[in-house]
Parts: sequence; C-alpha cells; structure tokens
Amino acid sequence: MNELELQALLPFMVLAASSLVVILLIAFRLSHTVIQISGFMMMCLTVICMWLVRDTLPREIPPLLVIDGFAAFTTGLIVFVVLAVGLFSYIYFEEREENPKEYYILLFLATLGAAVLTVSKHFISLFIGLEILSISLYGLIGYLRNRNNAVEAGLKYLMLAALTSAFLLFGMALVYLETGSMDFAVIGRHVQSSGFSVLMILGIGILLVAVGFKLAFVPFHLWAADVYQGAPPPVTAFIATASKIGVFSVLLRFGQSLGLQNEQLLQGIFSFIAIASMIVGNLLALRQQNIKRLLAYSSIAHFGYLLVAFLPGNDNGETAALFYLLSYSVTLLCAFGIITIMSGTKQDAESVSFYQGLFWKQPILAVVLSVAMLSLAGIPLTAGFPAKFMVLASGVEDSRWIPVLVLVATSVIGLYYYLRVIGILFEKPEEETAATKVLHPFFYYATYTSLTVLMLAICWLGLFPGNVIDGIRQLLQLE
Amino acid sequence: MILIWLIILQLGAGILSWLLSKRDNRLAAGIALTAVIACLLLTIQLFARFRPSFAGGGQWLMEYRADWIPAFGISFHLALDGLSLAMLLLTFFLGALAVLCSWKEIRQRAGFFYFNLLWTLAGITGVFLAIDLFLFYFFWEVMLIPMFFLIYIWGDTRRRYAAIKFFLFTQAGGLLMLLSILAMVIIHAGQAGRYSFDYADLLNTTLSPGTAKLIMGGYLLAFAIKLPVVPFHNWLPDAHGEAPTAGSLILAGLLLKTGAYGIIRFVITMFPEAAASVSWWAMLAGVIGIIYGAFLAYGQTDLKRLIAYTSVSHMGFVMLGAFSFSEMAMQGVVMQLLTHGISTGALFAIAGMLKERLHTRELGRMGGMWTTMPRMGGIAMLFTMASLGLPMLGNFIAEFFILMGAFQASVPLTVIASTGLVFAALYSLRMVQKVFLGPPSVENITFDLDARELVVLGALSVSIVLLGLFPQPVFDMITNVIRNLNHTYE
Amino acid sequence: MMSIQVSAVLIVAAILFVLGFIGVLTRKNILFMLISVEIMLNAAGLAFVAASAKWQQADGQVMFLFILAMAAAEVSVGLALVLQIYHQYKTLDIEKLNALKDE
Amino acid sequence: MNNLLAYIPAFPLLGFLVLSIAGRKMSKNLVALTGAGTICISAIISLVIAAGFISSPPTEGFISTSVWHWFTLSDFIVNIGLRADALSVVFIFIITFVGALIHIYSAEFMRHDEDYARFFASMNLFVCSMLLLVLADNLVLLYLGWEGVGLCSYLLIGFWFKEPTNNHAANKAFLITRIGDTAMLIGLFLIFHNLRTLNIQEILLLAPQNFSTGSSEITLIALLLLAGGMGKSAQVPLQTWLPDAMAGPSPVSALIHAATMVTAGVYLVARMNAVFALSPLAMSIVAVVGAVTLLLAGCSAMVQSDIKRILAYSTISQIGYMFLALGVGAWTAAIFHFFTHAFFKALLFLAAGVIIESLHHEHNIFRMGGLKKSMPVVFVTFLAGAAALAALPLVTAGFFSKDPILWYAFSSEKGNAWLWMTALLGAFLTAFYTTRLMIVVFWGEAKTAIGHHPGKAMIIPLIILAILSVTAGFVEWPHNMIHLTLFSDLLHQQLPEVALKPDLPAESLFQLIAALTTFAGIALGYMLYYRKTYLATSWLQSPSVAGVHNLFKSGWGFDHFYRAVFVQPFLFITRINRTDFFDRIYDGIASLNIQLNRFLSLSQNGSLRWYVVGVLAGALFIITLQLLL
Repeated sequence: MNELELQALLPFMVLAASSLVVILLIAFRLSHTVIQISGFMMMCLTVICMWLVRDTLPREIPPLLVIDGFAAFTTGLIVFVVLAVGLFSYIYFEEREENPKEYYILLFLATLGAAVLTVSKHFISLFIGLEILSISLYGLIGYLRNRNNAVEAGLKYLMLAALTSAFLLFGMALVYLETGSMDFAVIGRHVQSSGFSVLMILGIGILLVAVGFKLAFVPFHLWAADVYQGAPPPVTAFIATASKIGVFSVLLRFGQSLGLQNEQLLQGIFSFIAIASMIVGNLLALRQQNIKRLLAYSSIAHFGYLLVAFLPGNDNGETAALFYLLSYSVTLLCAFGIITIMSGTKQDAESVSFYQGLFWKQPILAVVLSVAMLSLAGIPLTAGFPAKFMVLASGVEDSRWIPVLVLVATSVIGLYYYLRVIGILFEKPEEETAATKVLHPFFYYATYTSLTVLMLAICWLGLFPGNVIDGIRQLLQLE
Repeated sequence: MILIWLIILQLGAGILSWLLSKRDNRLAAGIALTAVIACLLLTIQLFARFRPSFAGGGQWLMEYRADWIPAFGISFHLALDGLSLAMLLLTFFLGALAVLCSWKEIRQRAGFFYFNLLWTLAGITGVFLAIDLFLFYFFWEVMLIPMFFLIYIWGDTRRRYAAIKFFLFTQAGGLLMLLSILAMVIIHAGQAGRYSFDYADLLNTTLSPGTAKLIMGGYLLAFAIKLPVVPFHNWLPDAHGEAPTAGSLILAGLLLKTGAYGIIRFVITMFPEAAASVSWWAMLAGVIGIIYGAFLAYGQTDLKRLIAYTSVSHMGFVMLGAFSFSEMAMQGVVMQLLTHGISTGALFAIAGMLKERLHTRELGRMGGMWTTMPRMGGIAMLFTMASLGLPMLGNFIAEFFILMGAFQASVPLTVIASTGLVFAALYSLRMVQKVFLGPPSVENITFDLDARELVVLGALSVSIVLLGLFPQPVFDMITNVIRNLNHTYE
Repeated sequence: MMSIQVSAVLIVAAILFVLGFIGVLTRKNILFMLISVEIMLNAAGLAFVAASAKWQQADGQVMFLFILAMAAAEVSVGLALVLQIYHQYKTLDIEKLNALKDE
Repeated sequence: MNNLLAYIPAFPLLGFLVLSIAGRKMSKNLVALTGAGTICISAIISLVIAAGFISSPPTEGFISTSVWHWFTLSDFIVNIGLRADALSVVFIFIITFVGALIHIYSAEFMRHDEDYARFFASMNLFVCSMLLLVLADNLVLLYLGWEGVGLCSYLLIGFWFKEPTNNHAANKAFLITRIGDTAMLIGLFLIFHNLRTLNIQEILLLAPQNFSTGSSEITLIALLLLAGGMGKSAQVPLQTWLPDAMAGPSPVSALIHAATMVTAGVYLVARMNAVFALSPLAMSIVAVVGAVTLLLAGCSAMVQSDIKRILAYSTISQIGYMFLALGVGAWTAAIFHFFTHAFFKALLFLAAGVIIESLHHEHNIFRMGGLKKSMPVVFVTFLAGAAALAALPLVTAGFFSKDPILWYAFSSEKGNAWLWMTALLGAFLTAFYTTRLMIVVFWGEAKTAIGHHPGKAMIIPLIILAILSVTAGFVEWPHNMIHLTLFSDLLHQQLPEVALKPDLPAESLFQLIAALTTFAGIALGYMLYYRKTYLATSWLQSPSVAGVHNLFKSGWGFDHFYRAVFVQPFLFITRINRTDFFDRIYDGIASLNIQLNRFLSLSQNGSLRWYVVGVLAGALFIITLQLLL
C-alpha cells in the first residue's frame, strides 16, 4: 500500500477514528454537547479530508477497495446525511434526557459501514461494510429500549438482516464457486468471456435477496414500516438515507462491473421488482396515518423508481440514480428533521393528525415539510422533480416503457398521500397545545437553520440542477 | 427581458405580500393588485408596441433565452407571439379582477392567499410564454401547487376532496405529457446528436406516424384533462365549485385556457399529421363535451357546479374548433378562450358575490334576487346571454367562427354541436330563473353591488361587449400565428 | 485423503441452509430462531470453504473467518435484545411481538 | 339620407343605454321621455327616409351605410353595415311608427310599475334590435338583430318575473325560437360553405349562379332559413310559445308578439326570395306551413276564453296567411298583409290591454261583457280593428291585404285549389272568432265592474291605429277594382312580381266568395253568441264536441306532445345523471386503490415469521424464475 493509496483512504480513516474519539470522550465523561460538537467536527474533518485528497482520485486499493468519483460522491452524501442526523439526534436525545453518548459510537460506525460499501469492489469488503452497517443499526434501532417498541423493531431488523446476510453469503459463495474470484472486476471479466452460467445466476439471484432486503424492495419490504416506526426518528432518517445509499451504490457498482442489466433474466427480475415496489409501496402508503410508516412505504416506492434508473445500466441511468439519491436524501432529511423537532418528551410525532394546522402555528416547519412532501411527489420547484425527470429520461431513452408507465401511474397514486399530509398542515389548527421546549438555544436555532438550509437546498436542486448534474458527470468522468 | 420581469414581478410581489400580511390584510391585497396591474400595463404596452408588426415578420415578437441545464439542452427560453400576448392580456386582466374579488371575501391569512394567487398567475404566465418544453412543463406544474392551496385552504366544505382531485387529475395528464416530451427529445437527440428541449428544434424532428401518434397522445391527454374534455372533466366541477371566488375565476378563466393553448401550440403544431389523423375523434370528443356538459349543467342544483359544467360545454367548442383545421375555427378558438374566460369568470364572480351575501350556493335557496339587486341582476343577465352565445357579445363571435370553420370539416358533428346552443339556452335560462327571477324570498333581502364589485363586473361587461362588437384587434393579433399553423399542416 | 466432490459439499451446504431456514420459519422462540440463522450462516460458510477448495485459494477460508466474527457480533447484539425483550414482555415468543403493524 | 340611416337604430340604442345605466335614478317622466322620445325621433327619421323613397327613389334602389368594420378573416369581411331598400323601408316604418305609438301608450300603461325604466330599456333595445334585423346588409348582423329581438322578447314576456309562470313562458319562448335560430345558423354555415359570403346582396346574386333550380343544397338552405323563420314567426310546429308569451304586458304583446318581431320570419323569407325562388320544394313547404298554421291557429282561436290568447292565436293564423302568400310567390301580398296586420293587431292588443287594465286584470272574455256602453272609445277602435281582422270587405285594411292572398293562393303558378280552400276556411274561422270576441266582450251584460278609464296617452294611439286599420288598405287595391297599387309599386323595386297561371277565372268571383265567407263567419258568430247562446253550451255537452273543443283549446295538443317526447326525457336524463356517470368510474378507481391498500395492509401484520415468509417468497420467486427459464 503506497502513500497515495493511504491518502485516498484518509477520509475513511477519519471516519473510523471518529467513533474511537467518541469512545474516548465518553471515557473522560464529557457531556453530550461536547460529544455532539466533536462528532460534528470529525464529520467536517472527513469532508475536509475528502477535499484534500481529491487529486489522488480515482485510485484502486487492491484487492478490496476502489476510491473513485462515484465513491467520493456517495460517501460525501453519506457524511452529509450523518451531519444532519447528528444534529437531529442531539435535539431528540436532549429532549428525552436519555443517555445518548454511546449512540454516537454506533452512528459513526454505521456511517463507516455505509461508506465502506460505497468503495467496495470485492465481496469481502462488501460483506464487511454491510455487517458493520447492520450490526450498528441493530443497536441504533433498539437504542431507546424502553420506548416506542424500539426493541421489537430492533429484533425484527436483526433477525431479518441476519437471515438475508446468510442469503448474501450463500449467493456470494455460489458466485465464487463459479468464477474463482470475489473481485467484481474479475467476475465481470469471467462473465464477459463465458457468460452467465446457471449457478452464477442462481448465486446472483440469492445475493439479490439481501440487497433487496436492505433497500426494502418488494417482496422483501415487510420489515421497513415496522422498523421505521420503532426506531428513533434520527435513526430512521439514517436507515432511509445513508444505509440505503451505501447499499444502492454497491448494487450500482456491482451491476456496472458485471453488466447485470444485459442478462435478460436478471433484467426481468429487476423490472419486476421495480414495478412491484412502485405499486405496492405507493398503495401501502395510501391511507397510512403514521407519518413514519408513510415515509417507509414511500421509500419502498422511491427505490422502485430508482431501479428504473438502474435498469438501463448506462451512464445516464447512473447519473440519474445518483442525482435521485442526492435529492431523495436531502428531502427525507427535511421530513425526518421535522418529525424529530416536533417529537415531544413522551411521544414521537408520528400520527399525521399531530401535524394538523402546523402551518398556522409554526409556518417555517410546515413550509419545510410541505416542500419535502412536494419533492417526494416530484413536483417542480423542488429537487424531486429533476430527479424524477432524469429517472424517466433514462427509462425512456432505453425504451423501458412498462416500468416507466408504472412509474407515472404510481406517482399519481403517491401524490395523493403526499397531498394528504400537506393538506393536514394547512388545516385549521386544533386548540393550542402548550409545547414547551427547554433546549440550548444554539441547537434550537441550528436545527431551524439547518432545516431551512435543507429546504433551500431542495429548491436549489429543483431550480438549478444543472451544476449538480455537471458535477456528478465530472465525478463519474463522463465528460 | 421584459418577459422575465412579468414573471419575477408576480413572484416577488407574492412573497412580499405574504411577508407583510401580518400587519395588514389590505396591504397584501394592495401589493397583489399593484403587481398584477403593473403586469397588465406592461402587457398593454407590449400590445401597443407590437400592434403594427402583428401581420408580418418572424414567428416571435420577442424572445428571451438563457441556459438552464445545459447537460440536457434545457434553456430558460421565453418567447412572445400574438397568441401568447392575447392570453397574457387575459391573464392579467382576470388576475386583477381576481384580486379585487377577494378583497373582502378573504379575511383570514390573506397574505398567504395573495401569495398563492400571484404564484398561480406567474405559473400561468410562464406557461403562455415558455417555448422550451422542459420549462413549459415546469410552469405547467408550478401553477398547480398554489392553486391547490387556494382550493384546499380557502375553499368550501368539500374543499379537501376537490383540491386533491384537481391535483391528481392534472398531474396524471402532466406526467404523461412529460413522458411524451422526453420521448420526443430523445428521438430528436438520436437524429440531431444532442439533447434539446427547444420548441424550434423539436419541431424539426421527424417521427414515424405511429410514434408521432403515441407521443401526441401524451400531450393531448394532458391538455384534454386540463381543458377539460369529457370523460376527463370530473375534477372540474368539484374544483370550480369548492374554490374561493378568485380561485374559480382563475380556474375557469385561465387554467382551462392553458389546455387549449397547449393544444394549439404543441399538439397541432408539432404533430400535424398525427393530429389530423385523430381529428375526427377529437372533434367528436368536443361535441360530446358540448352536449354532455350542457346536460349536466342543467341538472345541477348548486350554482357554482352549474357554471362549472357550462365550462365543460364551452370547452367542447374549443376542441371542436382546434381539430377542424380551419383558419376560421382556429380564430374562433382563440376568441373563445378570451370570451369564455371573461364570461365564465364573471359568472363565478357573481356566484361568489351571491355567496358572500347568502352564504349558500344552492339554487333552491335563491330566487327573486333581481328585485333586491337590480344591478347585479342586469349584469348577470348580460353574462347569461353571453354564455348562451347571444350576438353582440364576444362568445357569439367565437362560437360562430368555430362552428362555421368546423362546418367545413365535418357537417354532422357541427350540426350536433350547434344543438349545443339550444342546450346552452336551457341551462342558462334555468340558472337565471332560479337565482334572479321568481318571487323574492324574505330571507334574501340584501344589498346591491358596491363600488368595488361594480368595478369588477363593469370591467368584465365592457370587455365582453367590446369583444363582441370590435373583435378585429384580437383577430389581427393572432392571424399570423394561425397562418404559421396553417403552413405546418398544409 | 479422500477427495470430496465440490458439488456434494455444496449440496450439503444447501441442505443445511434450507434446514436453517425452515428452523427460522417454524420456530416461535427467538433463541431458536437465532440458532437457526446461525446454521444458515454456517451453511454459507461451508459453501465458501468448498469453493475455495475448488479454486485452491485461501479467500474462501478468510471469508469463513469473517462470517464467524460477524455471527458472533450478531449474536451478541441479538442476545442483548433478547434480554431486553424478556425483561419487557416476559416471554420469548416471537408472535407476541407485534405491536408494530398496520392498523 | 345615407347618413340618417344609422341614426334610426342608434337612438333606441342610446335610449336603452341611458335607461339601463341610469334609469333607476331618473324620474318616471324622464324615463318615459327618454324611452318614447328616442323611438319617436327614429320614427320621424324613418318617415323622412320612407318619404324619400316614395318621392324620389334612390337610383340603385337602396341606401346603405357602413357603421364600422366588424371583422375580417381573409376574404370573409363583415361590417356592421346597414342597407335600406323598399322592403326594409316598409319594415322600419312599421317598427318605428307603430313602435312609437306603443311607447306612448306604454308611458301611461306602465306608469304604476316599479320597474318602469327596465320596461322602457327593454323596449328600446327591442326596437334597436328589430331595426338592425331589417336593416342588416349581411346575415351575421341580421342574426344579431334576430337574437337581440329574441332576448328582448324573453325579457319582456318575463317582465313581471316574480310570477313563476311568466318566467316559464319567457323561457319557453326563448327556447323554441332558439331551436329555429339554430337551424337558421346552420343554414348560414351552409350558405357560407357554398358561397363564401354572408352578404345578403351577394348571396342573392350568387345563389342563382351557383345552384341549379331545385338542387338539394339550395332546398336545404331554404328550409333551414325557413326553420328560423318558423321559430320566430310561430308557425307550426314551433308555434306553441306564442300563446304563452301573452304573459307579458299588453304593449309588449302588441309590439313584439303582433306587429313586429313575429313577422321577422316573413321578412327573412321575403329578403332571401331569390334563394327560395330557386327551390320549388321549399316554396311549397312554406305555403303548406302557412296554410296548416292558419287553420290550426284559427281553430284554436275559436275556443279560447282569454282575450289575449284569442288574439295570439289569431296572430299565428294571420302570419300563416303571410307565409302562405310567400309560399305561392306573392311576395308583395305577404308584406302588404304584414303592413296592415301590424296596425290592426297592435290596435287590438292595445285595446285589449285597456280593457284588461280597466277590469282589474281580468283576462277571461266571459267575465267581461257590456263594454260597448261603458267604454265607447275602446269599443269603436276595437271594432275597427276587429273588422280589419275579419277582413270586412272594402271598408277595412284587412280586406285589401287578405284578399290578394286568397286570390294568389289559387291563381299563382305555385298555388292551387287546396291552398285556396284552406285560406278560405281560415277566413271563415277568422270572421267567426272575431265576431265571438266582439259580442262576448262588448255586448251582453257587464259582469265585472270597471276600474279606471284610460287616459289620453292610451286613447290617442288607439285612435290613430284605428284610423289606419281602416284606411291603410287604400294604398293598394285589387287589380280588378281601382288601379291604385302604391304599395306594390314600391316593393317591386325589390321583390319579384307574382307569376300567375294562365286561363284563370275572374278575380271578382273569388272576391265575392271571400266576402261571402266572411259574412258567413260573422253570421255564425252572431247566431251562436248573440241569438242562440244556448246552442254552444248544449253542443258542448256531447263528448265528441267537448273533445274537439279541448283539443282546439289546448292548441292541438302540441304542448303535451312536446312535453312527453322532448321535455320529460330530457329532464329524466338530467335528473338521473345529476351526479355525473363518469364520476362513478373515477370513484371506482379510487375505491379500487383503497381496497388494494386494505389488502396489502394485511401483509403488514407485525408478525416476524410472516415477514420471513415474505423473504422466502421473494427468494423462491427469483429462484424458480431462474430455474424455469
């Protein structure tokens, strides 16, 4: 391993170090605020490192990792998500007066896992990243063990994740058995030379079960709503964004190296999964009264949309997918930010009716949430629109009419429940409930500011996606 | 540059009136009114400036272009021709009146109301000006959201249902249009080697007849839902019925017109052969709309729903005219857009004023209003007559031209459509009779129009009469546009 | 040493895997479910070992070590959760854990 | 003279604008002055023009002016252009002159109505529209006037809108005429489709060049135009609105539903004579429609008891005569009958108005009676009008105008004995019901006390009209009597002369038969209602007579027929479809989605083992798919 490779790995090392830092800080019995701030600093440091080492990219670190523009983008996105999640976590836990310190260890570990996924080009690193992510998530989900059925959610996630991990491993083993290598590129070459054998396809199919589970594709989606509901909102935000970004990016990389989309059968499976996810996700959300479950179902649908961009397996599709991930993450952070900030000391702000008339009480929050919902629905002026537009464009370009038409139809169904939520925000408020908050004003304002910034980011992405698209294309070295 | 100012002015004024509304509702309304009137004056000035050049010259009177998303060949491209100018005049005229209508009706959260109103208008302005298809779609959707809020927040009892229904219907069509746009862009990219969403570029795309038909279908469906064409009209009575007065006025007066505008600007221009191949069916849809809308209008017991169904009927004429491929009918269509905007807008304004006074939309609870409100009765009579196509008033010119033009294309359809005039008389007279005639009920004793309402209705009355007696300026404005259309389908 | 067909090992692994899966499906007790998952993981590990034997590489064995480590970590977290569950629900019947669901 | 033309409709329009905008604030005197004054000015201007036409006819036969340019579409140019030729001059003279008299009458008649200004505004607008109708140089403008008069008719029938029946009558009038109007509009499209113009003169010029005689297109055009005329002029089968239209104030009935608007159909057919002349079939249909109408309406008039309904049916019948004349090509005879009819029918309506007003709004003739003594002026004038209506030979205008029609119905190339006999029967009926009306109202004993007597403003128009009802016929004598044909001389500038059959019997014979028929009718009326009044009542005892009586009284059951065939089904459809059938479809889609949602929600039951089954299902799906393919 030479110096340049080490340099390229620097951000990931910082990321790994951040959990150690937190452990140390806990050992020194420092306060939540200090931990929070230092965690924030560590994440910023990661970003700075990424900036510093940008010239060394792209760089392979054989045999496990490759750090390229794609990885830089997704890792950056994950770190960005974690920055926001950290902020929400502070408010959430400060309000609950729980002991939140170890939480940050898990959070940063999970981040590391997701980040490793984005750079892995080998089954081993894939597996390691995925397990770091998963095992941290079990802890995160069940962290508030006495509330909200968190333990139940944690156990459900654990059991299913372990189960699907077994599928993942078995699939990997089959592929390894066929090709004699666990490196994506080598497998890809093998496929090019001798095509997909039955065992190979079987292996990939089984492997997909695990991926499908993590991304909550239909029919592996059943856990999503329960876990989203049971986990603390910041963790839910993390699961919905960072964890899925990591897994989706490895899927993209894997698909890209093997040319999965060229295989008729796999293509059919992907199309089917995409269609089923879009339909089932949106239909499930239709009458949902719990906003966390609603977002869970909506995320099922959204990853169905993403698969439409994945299907063509070309550069435009990839660009579209990355842009979609970006806009989706920003949007979901907004939504979960609101849920976090609205959650009281006793109960999470889960029920949709809780938000009734929010606009007339706290207009800023309501506007942020409305913008987020509109963005999820893919309405212009928000990030969701160019994202959906690009996904559609890549689908249309590849003449994948059935998924595209399903996308359109289900978007309309989806619009219904987003509008329902927005509508409730603008209803006449019920009588004033005295919501007293004793938070450090700085964090209070910081959250408001960050939510506003996120909202502006949504609008900016919606209005001027050009720069970001160009940026993504540069990172992918398409130009 | 002035084109972009028209949009920015409204967007800005919208935000301003929202922010300032905490202090004073009137201030918010004042800002809104000032902005819209400023836009109206700007547009009138444009009209005066370009009036000599309507007849000749290139396609566009004015253009503004800036890069937006270069990676996809998307630019911020606005352009003005006679058709857009006519529609803009209508937009700002009705916009100003919509603000005036809301002056007293909206007491709560007025700032946010005017914000939505202005943003809707800005979206509509954008739709009429955009000639980059991405931008067009963008504005197409942008005008929906604030409209949704207008209905959802300030609407009547069934407002939630109506608002969501409205949004879902239009969105369904919109997304199909987006697909069509994308398909077209990608085919064009295959031919020209680069992405472009520009109208002028896409016009030159060569499509196989089958593809052209499919792609056109997407556009047509979107516009047909907006127009609306039976059987895609179901959002309209609910949305119109439940919306606040200004909302109904803008919905009926302007939003529907964007559908017609789209048909003229995109469907017929970009897919002349495909449009011609379905023209008979489209005309049939128009005719069905005329008759079916009239039947439903007659059956209603709710004043605003009744007026809403008359729109379905009147927009059937637009469909009939647009697809008859005759210059005369096309002139009539544009005229119909203007006059229907004015006449139906006026009827909605009247319905709103009645609702302010009686707190009901039920026809059964009205009656004899002419006795207590002679001024309103007279004006209502005028617009009823406009709606049933009485000569002297603009609607007649429009429908006359449409029918006369369509007659060249299909005699049977035109004859059936003409019977729509009889049905129009049926529902119009029933409406007037139920509301204004008959014995006055004691509870209906109320006051006649005040000065503000008189200004609103007076302006509408004068304009509908002027359009009926001096329609030529409008025809001059659009002749060139329609000639260009003719070239494409000859 | 008797050479064993790779395919035979693979079949054994597959059988183990399916058995584990059946265990997960049929068992109501959380502990037994965890054990069944362990069986599945080990079945996968066995497949890896077989594969690496086929290619005469160490990669498969390395992977098996990772699997063991991961299984241990998973079980430790899992058992912690089981403790909590028993603490709260006084049962280990998975069917009793259904507070989170659609109404 | 050209310049004056535009002022004729302009003054009533001005009156309308002033009254509709400021009318409510003006005093009643000022309103009356504005309303009647503007019409009087118009009347004077039209008198000047008419005098000009008679004294020094313009060289081209017409005067014209273009007020402004309405619209142009490539070669289709339409102006707000007025054009007065002899035909139009006759009409504008009647419209303004009779109109002015009726306005003066109304100034007093409507004095106590709270909506005085609205009345005059509508009346002025009516006069303006009617003038535009007859002065229009193109069919679009004509159609404008055509619909305008329809609107005013609607407004004035429903003038007392607090009474729902009045509104129904108004709606009915508007709708039924609208049916005809729509047909006419389609006719216009057809004309434009073939000739590329809607200018009347150009059409008249081009039609013979473009169509062969009797071609189906020209027949269709003519029939469509005729349908418009039938609607406006209340000809069978679109006649049912006119009797109900009597719900309006009496001056309205006099002006709109007797003298002017209902004759618009006559004007249209006469105006488009070249078109009709090209289609023998259409001409025969015009004649038959007229003949049928005059008979049916005459029968109905015999049995009505409402004084205004009697007059209304009589109007329908008389217009039937005009159509008959038009149909046989006797253009000038038709117009001449219009000319005299305007006077005597307006007179009858105005006089009826006076009677009704004096008798506390009593419409039933059988509750009147004995008015000869108590209202002598009204009696005399009414008598003059009734005599003209019954066409009392030589002393009334009605004779001079109706006699040629009877004659031409037989003698014209297009006429035949059937038409003549129908017309003759109609004349008999006319004489009969006129006599009945006179006797029942003016003789016998008074059954209702008289309220107030009419003032000067009401009496003077009656007297003027009465004089005209007697004398107006003298401008045109039958050929075999005195050779004085001022009227047809004037009109022959514009309208073709009648083509007669060869070898006709002597005209005098026909005149004699007609006169005898009239007297027979009068005699029968006198018998039944003066001498042997018990006869009529005893006949009515028998069911067959009573059945016929009721059939006649209900206007031959047209109303019932239309109600059953058109109105009820329409109402039924609108009622059952009130909630919009298509909404059900979308509701269905929505509820389908909700059902699917419910169904899918079942899968989210919180059971982990069930979720494992989900994973299994997914895995099995993928694997089996692979194994199968």
